[in-house]
Order: sequence, then C-alpha cells, then structure tokens
Amino acid sequence: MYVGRRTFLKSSGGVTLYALVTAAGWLDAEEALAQAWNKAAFDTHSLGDTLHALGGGEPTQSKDIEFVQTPEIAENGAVVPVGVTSRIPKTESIAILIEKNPNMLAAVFDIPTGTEPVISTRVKMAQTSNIYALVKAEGRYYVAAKEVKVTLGGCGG
Amino acid sequence: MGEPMKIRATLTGDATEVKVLMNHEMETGQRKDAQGQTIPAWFIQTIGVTWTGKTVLSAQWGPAVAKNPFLSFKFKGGAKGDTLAVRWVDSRGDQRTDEAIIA
Amino acid sequence: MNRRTLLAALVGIVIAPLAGAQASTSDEIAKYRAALQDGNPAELWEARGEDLWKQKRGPRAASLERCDLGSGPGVVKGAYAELPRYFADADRVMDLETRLVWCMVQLQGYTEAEAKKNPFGSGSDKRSDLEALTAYIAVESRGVKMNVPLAHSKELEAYRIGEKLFYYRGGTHDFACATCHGEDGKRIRLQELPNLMTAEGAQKAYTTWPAYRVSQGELRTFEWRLHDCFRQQRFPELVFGSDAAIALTMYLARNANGGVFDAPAIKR
Amino acid sequence: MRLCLRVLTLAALIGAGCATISSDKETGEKAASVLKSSFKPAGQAGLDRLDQDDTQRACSAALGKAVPKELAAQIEQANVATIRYPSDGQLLGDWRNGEKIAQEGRGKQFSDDPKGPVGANCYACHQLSKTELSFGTIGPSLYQYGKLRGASGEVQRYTYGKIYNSEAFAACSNMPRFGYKGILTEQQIKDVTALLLDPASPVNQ
Repeated sequence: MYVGRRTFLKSSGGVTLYALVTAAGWLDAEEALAQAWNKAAFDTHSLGDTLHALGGGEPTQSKDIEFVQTPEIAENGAVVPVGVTSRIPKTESIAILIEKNPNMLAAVFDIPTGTEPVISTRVKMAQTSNIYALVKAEGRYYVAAKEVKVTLGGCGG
Repeated sequence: MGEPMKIRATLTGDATEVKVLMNHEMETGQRKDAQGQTIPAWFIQTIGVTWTGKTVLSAQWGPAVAKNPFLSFKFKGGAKGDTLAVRWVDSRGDQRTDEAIIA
Repeated sequence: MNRRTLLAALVGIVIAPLAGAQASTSDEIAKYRAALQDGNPAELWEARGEDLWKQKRGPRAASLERCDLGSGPGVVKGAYAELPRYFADADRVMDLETRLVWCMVQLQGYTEAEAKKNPFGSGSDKRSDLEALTAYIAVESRGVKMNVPLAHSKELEAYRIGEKLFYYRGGTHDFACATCHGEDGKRIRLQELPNLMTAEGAQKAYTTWPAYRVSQGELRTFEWRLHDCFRQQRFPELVFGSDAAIALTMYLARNANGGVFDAPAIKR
Repeated sequence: MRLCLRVLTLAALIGAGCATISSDKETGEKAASVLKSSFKPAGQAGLDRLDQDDTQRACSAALGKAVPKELAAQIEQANVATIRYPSDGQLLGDWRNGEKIAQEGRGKQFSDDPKGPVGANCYACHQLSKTELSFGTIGPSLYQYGKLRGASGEVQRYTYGKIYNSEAFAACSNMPRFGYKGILTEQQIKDVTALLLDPASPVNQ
C-alpha cells in the first residue's frame, strides 16, 4: 500500500478531562458467547456520545488504573500496544477509548469474577491522541488517560 | 473460516496466563484499495474465552482493534491439561473457535 | 578560499537538530517494538509455514520435508543462518526463497512459475506460501550465529558482484544502497538507517529480517526488502529470486557473519 | 580439477574452489550483465534507468570511498555545464509551494502515477522549517539557510544551481540532480529556492 507523505503530527495540547459519562455494565448477562454487539457504542464520534451510548454514569479520575506496556511513541498508528491494569476492587469491565479516532470506542472487556483485571491488546490510532481506560466496579465508573504520540516515519512516497 | 489462532495458555502459580493471536484483517471501512474503491468494514465483534465450560473473558471489539489481533489476560485457577476455548464472531457473521491445552 | 568553496562551506553549517528530543524518540520506538515482539503476529506466518513444509502438496503430492536447505535433507534448524550458499545440484548460489522454489519444483512437481506466483502476499485472500515458509525456516535459526560460507568460487563471485551492486548509482535520483546505508547515525525522516558498510550495521539489519511490518500488517522477507528499496530508488522492478537479489543478499548476509540471528522481528 | 588461486584485492577473502577467480574488471562486467537480467520494466520505470552516465559510473566505481581530486574536479566541471538558469532571470518562486514539494515523497517511482504529484522529498534528508519534527539527517540542516546567507543574486544562483545539479558543486553528492535529471520543473526549483531564501519562509523564522 503506497500512501502519500504524511507529516509527524504535533502532540495534542493537554486535554482537560471534562465530565465523562462512562460505561454501564451492559454485558451483565453471564452468558458470554451470544451477546449482542452494542452497535451504538461503536458508532459514536465524540467522547460524550460514546459514554452515553454505553449508558454509564459520571466517571471519577482514578490513580488506581495503570497503563502497562503502553509506549509514549508508536512508530506507526496501525498497531499500538495498550495494557490496562485496574487495582480498583471488584472491577467488572475495562473499556479502551481513543479520543481522536473516528469512533472513540475500541474495545470493551468484561471481567468475570476470578479473572484478573489486567488486559492487553493492540489498537489502531488515526493520529497522536489520548487513550482513555474506563473501569466499571460495583456500579461506579473510573477513568485514566495517557497520551500516545504517533510518528509517521518511512522513507519515500 | 480463516486460519487457526495461536493460543498459549500457561499455568503460572495459581493463575493461568492466556495469550492469543488471531488471523483477521480487521478492516475499518475507511481504507481505499489501489483503484480508489473503499474496502468495506470487516472486523471481529465479539470474543468469548471459556475454561472447562466457564467463561473467563468476554469482549466486544470495534474496527479500531489492530489487524491480526493480540489479546492477553490472566485468570485464577486452571490446571495443566485443562482445555481452553477461544471463540470470535465477526461483522460478516463468520466465526471461529480454537482450543488449547493449559501447559 | 574562492567564492564557491566559501558558499559551499556555509551550506555545511549544521544547525544541531533537537538532538535531545530525537534521542528519546528512538528509545521509545525501541520500547514500542519490544512491546510488540511478545506475541509478534509473525507467529501466525510461522505456524502456517510449518504446515506448508509438512503438507503433501503439488502434482507429486509430496511434502518439503526432504528439501535440502544446505544443512542436509530436511534439516531446518540453523539453515537460514548459513544462506545464501552454493548448491551443487542446481550449480547455483541460492537464497532461501530460491531454494524453496527449487524444492517445490523438484520434490512437489510444481512448475517454477507456479511456485513463484505470489511472492508478496496481501490480506487473507492473497496469502503468500513463500512468505509463510520463509517465516518458519527463519525462526528455526533464531539465536544462531550467522555463518555464511564463501568456500565456493561462485559464492565469492556472488559476494563481489553484490558489493558492486551495493554501490551502483542509477535511476532518476542517482541513488545506490550506499547513499542511505553508508554512514553511521543517519535517518530518513525519523526512520533510522543501519550503516551496512560496517559489520555491526550489517549484523543489526540482516539478523532482523524477515519481519512483521506493522504499517502493512504483513510479514515481509529480505527479498521484499530489496524489491521495495529499489522501487524507492526509482529503479525498474527487481525480479524475485534474480541473480542481483541473491548477490546483494550474499554481500549483506556475509557481512553480518557473527551476528546472532533474531528474526522474525517487528518493523515499521 | 585445476585449482588456481589469485591473490584477491579483498585481503580477508581467500578464494578457493574450482574456477579461476575473476579480476576486478571481469567482476564489473559480470555485475553489469547480472543487473540487466535481474530487473524488469514496471510502471514509468524502464530498463533505461539502469544505464549510467559518466558521473554515476565514476561515483559507483569508488565503492564508497572519496573519488580522487582531479576526477572530482572533472565531475563537477561536467555537471556545472548542464545547469540551465531560467530565461526570465527570476530565481525565486512561491515558498508555500516549495514547502509542499519538500514534503512530497512521491515522484518517478514505478508505483507512482506518471500524471501524479512529483516532489523533491527534501524532508527525507534535511531539516528545513522548525515546526516539522520528522526530518532526515543524510543532508545538512537547512534551517535558517536564507537568514544566514541573505538572498543576494550570487546566493540565489548558487542555491538554484545546487538544486538543479548538486554534483556541480560536490562530486558524487548523495543529493539527486533534480533539474538535470528532469525530476523537478523549472517552476518547482524556483519554489524550493524561495523556500530556502524567502525571508517569509518558515525555514527562516
């Protein structure tokens, strides 16, 4: 795939974390395999819409959510490793959102009892952006953010 | 549908660490091919991981999950020789289940 | 100091780029690659390559398990670290891909054209068998020291031709491999360039191909690396498995001798 | 099996094996024929692109070492003669278009549409404006190029000439000969010259 030249995008300014409405446990049903795919949550274009679609309440900033193995700079936005660890007791679900992607929500993981609240996967990032980790525990919602810069290296055209 | 997943399930202490690599294009629907035609969206939507019948993880993914997805997590319990099954369903309704033995 | 040399000297004034910021960029990019190496998607190609190696296929319904990659029929362990090399049965120096094509023809009965038909795969509907086989053979040399022989005169000849090609300037832009790979610490944009004229540079570069290219979501081999470099050099298209590809590979693989092979790796 | 051994130029490599080891000249000829048989035309890139002019041949033969002084002088002499300055005498174009040309990495590749954009990809090898962090280091930084030199007629002629044919001023330069090899149009070279010399250009802020 020969893509045109794109420039290294300057990192976005400090994003003030305005009130977020975050994920409700819409996957309460224990039955995991045939659950419906929440189309609305994955179709939204702004942070607020995404969280509204997930039916969540007001999240509180939390230091007990940590990004693990998530580099400051991604050599290419096509594959960005993201790891999230939640030390909040009784974590029920962890969601990963990319602020500046066309659709914010990348993935939602439901953590049944007995499974450790530690998830890592890889996401696509359209550009340098904040990544939000949303955790739901006992009906309450918590959030942490980390900025990942995307460089668009490469040699020619 | 497609190629088998690569699943590694290893018992470490009292927990089983699971690492999965899946073969999937994860098309976002925003890409164009060489002739300028938009390539339609096609991505894994739901994941289910079960250990001897019990769900140890379930997830819903959007097209922002990277191509050839990678997933890693841990759950308490599991014993050497137990069976672990990983199942995905994508936006075309294709699905795939692969199993691995906990080492 | 005549006028022109004075002006030329002025051009040479180097405004120190923001070295501090750039140094941390390469450290972070190294962390980025390390995070992806654990669970490198190349493993999917390695698994498919192992299947293809063992499956009975082709007109003769035979597997490749008797294919001699230079370390004895069917021996895969460490074979890639000693390639390219001279093969008496073909009376020719061959790199891995060319040798695989040879075995697909000799053992499985494919025509050469059939064996070579899809060297660079794209997506799930146009997968390349050669890329999968190469990933499997390569991973079987991980941790092995590069030890490319120059015992036969044709190996030496390939090496010396490879050297000439490495410095061959051509095309609209006068580029040769040496233009970008001839000095330490050089970059194209933020893309660091190994200096292939030093043993250390050659080792670092050659031992990390084939690699999973995150920008394409595909595993690419060293043949592809040469093919795509010549494209950007504004040359005509390099023929897959051609003498020039093999000679250049011989030159770089031999220069990497002593380096510990560590592929498939992760690349942009 | 007659084994003959010739002392090789590459001291570290002792050639054994059954055939005579070819001399450096013979290897050169073999390399040329290997080249011709190893490429195929594609898109806008025909096999003619493998043919070398005297400058390319001399610089390639140096195998990465500096060419001897007198040969360098001959190369620069031959390349100075190829420079065509604009008939209207106007050497500075539009620096805004110059920045686009400096950013554009496509042009002349066999994968490029012949009618598509042709750039100079200057950022691949040079730092130019301060704001572009993704720049290369194969060539020297050109940040504040005009601020340091002013934009006198002499500096304009040198800068325009260097872009037109870099080897007129530095034999075997790594920089493409944008004008002489027909990569950039006269207007494009004027625009890049402006990017370097125009006081309003981001290069000079």
